[in-house]
Amino acid sequence: MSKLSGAYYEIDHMNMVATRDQWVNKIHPLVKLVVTVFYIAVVVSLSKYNLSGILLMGAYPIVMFMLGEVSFKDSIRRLRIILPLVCVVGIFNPFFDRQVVFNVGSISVTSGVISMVTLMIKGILTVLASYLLIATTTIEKICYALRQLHIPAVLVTQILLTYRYISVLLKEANTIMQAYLLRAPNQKGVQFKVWGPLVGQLLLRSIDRANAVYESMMLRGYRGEFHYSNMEHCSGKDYLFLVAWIVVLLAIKYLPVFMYFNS
Amino acid sequence: MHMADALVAPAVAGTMYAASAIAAGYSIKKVHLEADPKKVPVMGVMGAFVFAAQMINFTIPGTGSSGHLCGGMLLTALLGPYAAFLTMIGVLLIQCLMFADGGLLALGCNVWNMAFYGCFLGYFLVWRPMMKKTTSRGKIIAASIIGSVVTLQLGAFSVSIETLFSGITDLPFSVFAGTMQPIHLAIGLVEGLITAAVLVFVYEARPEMLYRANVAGKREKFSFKKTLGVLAVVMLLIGGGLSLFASSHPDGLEWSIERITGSTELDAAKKSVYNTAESVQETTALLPDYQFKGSESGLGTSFSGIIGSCVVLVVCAGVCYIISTTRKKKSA
Amino acid sequence: MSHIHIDMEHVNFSYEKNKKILDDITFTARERDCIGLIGANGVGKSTLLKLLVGLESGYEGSIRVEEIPVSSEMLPKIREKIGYVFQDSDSQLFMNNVYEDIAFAPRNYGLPEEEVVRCVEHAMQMTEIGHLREKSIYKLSGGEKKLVSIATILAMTPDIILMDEPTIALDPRNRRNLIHILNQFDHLKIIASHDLDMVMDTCSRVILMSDGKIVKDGDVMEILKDRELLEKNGLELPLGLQERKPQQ
Amino acid sequence: MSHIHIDMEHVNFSYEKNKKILDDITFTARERDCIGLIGANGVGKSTLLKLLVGLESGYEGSIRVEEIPVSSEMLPKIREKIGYVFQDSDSQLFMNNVYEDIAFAPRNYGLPEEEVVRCVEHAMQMTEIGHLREKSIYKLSGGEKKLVSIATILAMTPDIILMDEPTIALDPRNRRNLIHILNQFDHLKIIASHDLDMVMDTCSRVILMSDGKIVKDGDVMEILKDRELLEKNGLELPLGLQERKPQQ
Ligand SMILES: Nc1ncnc2c1ncn2[C@@H]1O[C@H](COP(=O)(O)OP(=O)(O)OP(=O)(O)O)[C@@H](O)[C@H]1O
Ligand SMILES: Nc1ncnc2c1ncn2[C@@H]1O[C@H](COP(=O)(O)OP(=O)(O)OP(=O)(O)O)[C@@H](O)[C@H]1O
Ligand SMILES: [Mg+2]
Ligand SMILES: [Mg+2]
Repeated sequence: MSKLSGAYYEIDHMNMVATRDQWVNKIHPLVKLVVTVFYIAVVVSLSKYNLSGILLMGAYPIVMFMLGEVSFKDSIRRLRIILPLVCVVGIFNPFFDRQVVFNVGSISVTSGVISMVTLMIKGILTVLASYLLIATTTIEKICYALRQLHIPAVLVTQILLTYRYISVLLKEANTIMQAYLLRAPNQKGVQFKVWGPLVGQLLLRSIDRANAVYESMMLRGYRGEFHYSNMEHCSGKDYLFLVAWIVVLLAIKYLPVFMYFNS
Repeated sequence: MHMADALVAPAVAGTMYAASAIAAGYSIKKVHLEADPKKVPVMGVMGAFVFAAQMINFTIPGTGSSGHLCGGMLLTALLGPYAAFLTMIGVLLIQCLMFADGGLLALGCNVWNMAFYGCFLGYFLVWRPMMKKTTSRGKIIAASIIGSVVTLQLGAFSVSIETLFSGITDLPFSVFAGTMQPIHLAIGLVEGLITAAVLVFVYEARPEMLYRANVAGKREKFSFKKTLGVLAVVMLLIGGGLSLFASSHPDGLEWSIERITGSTELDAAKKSVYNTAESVQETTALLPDYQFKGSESGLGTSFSGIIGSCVVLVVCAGVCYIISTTRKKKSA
Repeated sequence: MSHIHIDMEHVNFSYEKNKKILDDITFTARERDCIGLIGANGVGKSTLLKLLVGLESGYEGSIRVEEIPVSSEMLPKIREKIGYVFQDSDSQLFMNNVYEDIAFAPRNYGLPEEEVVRCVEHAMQMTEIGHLREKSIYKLSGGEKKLVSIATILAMTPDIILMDEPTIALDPRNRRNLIHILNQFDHLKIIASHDLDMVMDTCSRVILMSDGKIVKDGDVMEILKDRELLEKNGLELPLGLQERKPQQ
Repeated sequence: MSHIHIDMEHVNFSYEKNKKILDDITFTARERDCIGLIGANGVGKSTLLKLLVGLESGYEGSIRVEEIPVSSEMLPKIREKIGYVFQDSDSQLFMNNVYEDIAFAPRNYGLPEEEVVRCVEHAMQMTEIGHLREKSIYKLSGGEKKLVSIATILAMTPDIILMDEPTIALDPRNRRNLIHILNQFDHLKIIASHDLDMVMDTCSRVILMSDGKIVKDGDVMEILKDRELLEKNGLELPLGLQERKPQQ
């Protein structure tokens, strides 16, 4: 139950953050989507021993968090899913990979340690980048961007509807769970014999609702695609944002100036 | 179970994106929207349903722990493979954006691991053959459990393979897979049970909602407990064997890798995989420097380099701080 | 009189084979009619309204809306003319926030954006929900949802309004306001409700149902004042017509 | 008098940071009280009831039910004593059919099966839904659902009943029957409703809310007869007390 309401508040909160009146929020969604994916790809493509390079990639989140006035605190919570996963995968590297790279005082740092740290930082950076996207861009706008990339309307409309109905169904699931808990106060989760009816009930209601929604959309003139209101085209500012970041990211990856740090 | 961005190399991500995109394109062609325009909103709401149902904790009898629903098998039984697959894409995309579960780059992998197997294999290998002649409670339960376990095993195996191909961890493949498979066996069983419970409810309440199920001759009695018992034994046998195979006979896995890559040694197999990956990357837009353990250029890191990077970051943060404070002063 | 807008002839309908929900329903409704559809719980009022907009299919008999038979091919045409308020407003609202939801229909009918804005503003002003403009749908209280779903219909400027329990969850002021709105709208309206006082204040004609059949179809005051008839069919006199015995 | 069952002191609550929904709510309710909670749409009635059973948390101030503070650890204990009817009955029912749903709570409290049967039969008989016994939940009409959800509560034989808009969707006869049931139940009950006539017929005390605050807390007739007070807070006189101007 707490998970349900947690998810509910998370979605609500993200929606609120994403609709703030900030310059980053106003940058064209397509541009932000491209920059984000490009950034993640560059981060991931860095060698697993390139610790200094991966550190430099931290520049993107730093700039975006500070200039976009996105709350860093909120984003930390989102690391809770990924960090354990990445740790489990990375934690063994120091045991298998024991080549000493350099010494700091009396401690020798092995390549396994470096690759482990690199992997963890990669994990953090990629999550932060996705967070920056969603914290400054609503799902509607991302869907709009997807449409501009010629992703078929069926898929995009369906994603939009899924998103819209998540809050409704989370609330409904929450109410069912509450009703359940009110009459079974000493249970923690849903007991075995109620699995089917409880979820099934939610399912049937969802389907009825889906049909009603469809009818309701048809009743109001829906003919296959949503209208994306007041979406603008890319402006000079957007192109500048795009080009600037691509140049910087490529520079971190390839330029000799930064190679100095890598040697 | 969700792959994270940090665990996939761009080449692997790209490959899986391509594979998933093909499956999606094919599905869009096959859902026959013209015939049934209601499908889109139904898919949307069902996606949201899966999302909400995943947040419900199910207490597992006899243990203190709880399980969750995953959705692929459930959706495929209700919507058919194509619509279910498209629905799962939406769910996975939103999960990765809103909850950092998965990642944008790894989306292709996740769609493949969780949606493709669950929806397509779950339907064509399990649901359709089993429901072809008649549908009954027992068959639904069996199909749900077998479908969930099998597709989850495949998904988990894909995760191991993708991690291997990405060259992220030094953990031997056999160990990685050897832990993934048994864990997902348990998860699959629970998920199968939940899916079964829900589908049986639907079968009793509105049988016509099950996709392509033959519900004409419904009404036969049968014992839930008995079926469950038989199934449990079967699953334990299959699952136990599989896990044993995975964990105590790593050579077995090496053998299968060898068969796949046609190389005799796992390391060599790994290398050849990387080489292919590298050549794929060279032809794609992004040209990452892919370095493997032992290759000279790989250790492009020194203590001074790390310090230098930190200094740059601090300077960067400082500049941003100045910019944002002066901006605030101006607006104040 | 004016031309016939809705025409049902010998309509039978059932959800399950063995149980008839609607049983030989016949009636016509004309352009300026305002019809109250009343009857006990479960007599089939919602079902009847759903058939009119094609939300349920598989009926026997003939249903025509503006001379067009209600069948799956003709539904898009019929639905353009009808504004339908669901009993359950949760299923009716599907956009992100109140404004977007109300603007959905006008946008879909291809109105230019200024026209859309005008429609939406007008609908919001009539239902007095201007302050909810930016609010997410799922954060509305029960009554607020109802008001928004009424506004979405008003923004469509339909020829026919069908309402299923419109006063449910409304506070007395909003209820009064709805009555006012309904009285201003001078096309055909059919209102299914248990709020007999509201029916008395808005409708000129009442159809009384019992057990899937039309028991009586006639003038509003004639039926609503007939205590015996009402009580035989599981209803009561409107509260406004009851004599109060002081409590306690 | 009798001992205090519910005690709220200086309770503040908000869903979102900037907007208070409940603002310094203080009241106590005793064993045999029957309290009507009234106020315009969106003033926070449902929210107040939800806080009492712990459906929303994170309030400021103190809420005690039978001397137990409402906090997540104590919820199971508190919930055993309270029967709560949701505003939206759709999501309240979750079992296969009507009988199973009503039997759910008594079974959970570990009653022997004959006792369960007795409870369920009694609850069904009180709400007159015996004919729906075997019916699946999702096949019920709006009013039938409401009746079933009321029956599920009655089968729990709770010490306290909280009801959010119980008369919504009920036809006049079932509404009258509910009033009768409520009047028979002689423990504490709190009823949030816009149906002021029902409040007048069941409650001895009224709490009038406006904008998250308690504006007035007092005798039912005193408040419900005060036209000016009601109108200032978005309400109206109960229909039974209004003078009717004959229509048309
Ligand atoms: N999907 C369904 N399948 C089977 N029976 C149904 C279904 N929906 C409704 N019914 C039954 O059909 C009858 C009429 O339902 P309907 O919703 O039309 O009643 P109503 O007059 O609107 O009642 P209320 O005033 O309570 O809303 C009820 O007895 C109900 O149980
Ligand atoms: N989940 C939520 N998030 C934010 N605001 C909410 C949420 N739920 C309700 N609200 C707001 O809180 C206020 C009080 O809501 P509540 O449901 O308590 O009203 P109410 O008095 O029961 O109204 P009604 O008579 O219409 O049912 C409303 O303005 C509503 O918009
Ligand atoms: Mg109805
Ligand atoms: Mg309320």
